[in-house]
Amino acid sequence: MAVVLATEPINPAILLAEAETQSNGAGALASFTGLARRAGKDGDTITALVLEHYRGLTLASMQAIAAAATARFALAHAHITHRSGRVLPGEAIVFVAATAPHRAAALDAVAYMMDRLKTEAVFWKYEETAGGKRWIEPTETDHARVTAWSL
Amino acid sequence: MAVVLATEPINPAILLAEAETQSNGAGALASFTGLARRAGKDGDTITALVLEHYRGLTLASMQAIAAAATARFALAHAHITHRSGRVLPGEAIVFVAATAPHRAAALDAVAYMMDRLKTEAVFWKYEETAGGKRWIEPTETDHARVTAWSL
Amino acid sequence: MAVLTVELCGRLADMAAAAAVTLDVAEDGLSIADVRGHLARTFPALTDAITSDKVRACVDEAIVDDRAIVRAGQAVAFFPPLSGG
Amino acid sequence: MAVLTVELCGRLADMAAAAAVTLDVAEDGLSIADVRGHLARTFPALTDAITSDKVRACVDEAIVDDRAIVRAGQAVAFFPPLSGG
Repeated sequence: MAVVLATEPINPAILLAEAETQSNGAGALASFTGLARRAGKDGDTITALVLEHYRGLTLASMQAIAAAATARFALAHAHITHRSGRVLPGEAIVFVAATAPHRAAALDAVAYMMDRLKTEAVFWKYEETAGGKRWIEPTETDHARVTAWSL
Repeated sequence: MAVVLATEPINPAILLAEAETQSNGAGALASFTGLARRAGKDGDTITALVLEHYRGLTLASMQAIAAAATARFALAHAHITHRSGRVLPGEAIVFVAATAPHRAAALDAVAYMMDRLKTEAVFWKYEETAGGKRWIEPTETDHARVTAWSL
Repeated sequence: MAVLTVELCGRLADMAAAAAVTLDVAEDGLSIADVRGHLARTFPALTDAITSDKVRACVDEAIVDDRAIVRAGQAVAFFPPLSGG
Repeated sequence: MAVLTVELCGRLADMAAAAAVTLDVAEDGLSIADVRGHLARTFPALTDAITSDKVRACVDEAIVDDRAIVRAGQAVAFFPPLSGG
């Protein structure tokens, strides 16, 4: 398990290569990268996505999610790297990867980790635009997705 | 859309970096890498996975799958690179990526492309072991998965 | 009387125009409910948010309920809905 | 009479111990059903597979059914179940 809170830009390609070396003979490696958008919902230009975290609790919340995914999907390896601070458009906000013997487990684990990160990882974030800050909170869909995993 | 039939080893990290540059402002990038196993179901050592393809039909079958995923999930970009020939344990057999505005579409598109590749891409493959060749065919689960997408 | 520092996370800091607030507390401490009430009175713009059950209290890096008692020296923070990923 | 080359893909080549087979065909061609019958008679080990509807026929890079007529010079191949990914 590799869980990193990064305050500098992250490189998904390098992280995927690392996850690949941690496959431990498992045949399936799934990943998800969240990239900072260039335009808001109403089309205005976003100059940055700014993420705030809270002390050690943020990393602990990420570790709990990676550990739960590892147990639930019998993963060979789980990886979460999450940015904090000012993320420029096109930069990666989050990279998640899972290796498992079969593809369904690896892909489901990545979806599961992303769904939980959206609503349970200790971050707050806002889009910075010419018009000011716009705080982003999970949508109803985000809440419904994370609830579905506990049914 | 990028679809490649590769007869030499492929590098998933480089392919993910390429897919990232093709995100076209979309916020979600999902990927799947299939890695050649080191041991068979009964624990014997696999010396190689050997894939055969058939003329232009193989690439055409991959292109049809990427195009269908692009249309179905409104992808910004779809990527499939598939090895043919002799793949050594730990090497990548297939790399699939999708970029989309939202994570569910990107992840579903990757699952969809993998499910269709398993049963519809024009390849045949066998594991090479000390005991000889062992041809691999899709399982009942593989067939059920691809059928589920057309319901 | 001693001083308790309360951190306001995410949009709460914008609402109060302050990332942290200090409160005087007696030696036997204050309940989280009392802290919420104090913040609502001090920062009217924060009232709706700070009295909502969607805003959670965190003491020394653990989420606590409104009956928890906090004393000077503890790390108290209020969390609006989390939003990672 | 002219010669038709038939490729055997995947495990079919192992079963026949040949990756390709040549057949004599008259100018008006042969149906795929006839080709299957010929292969079954020539390679008894191939009989079950080549007469199964799980093994598909491909002519000039298109999947065809058993009524399709093939002539010398066309690229004919038989495909056992596909297995990519």
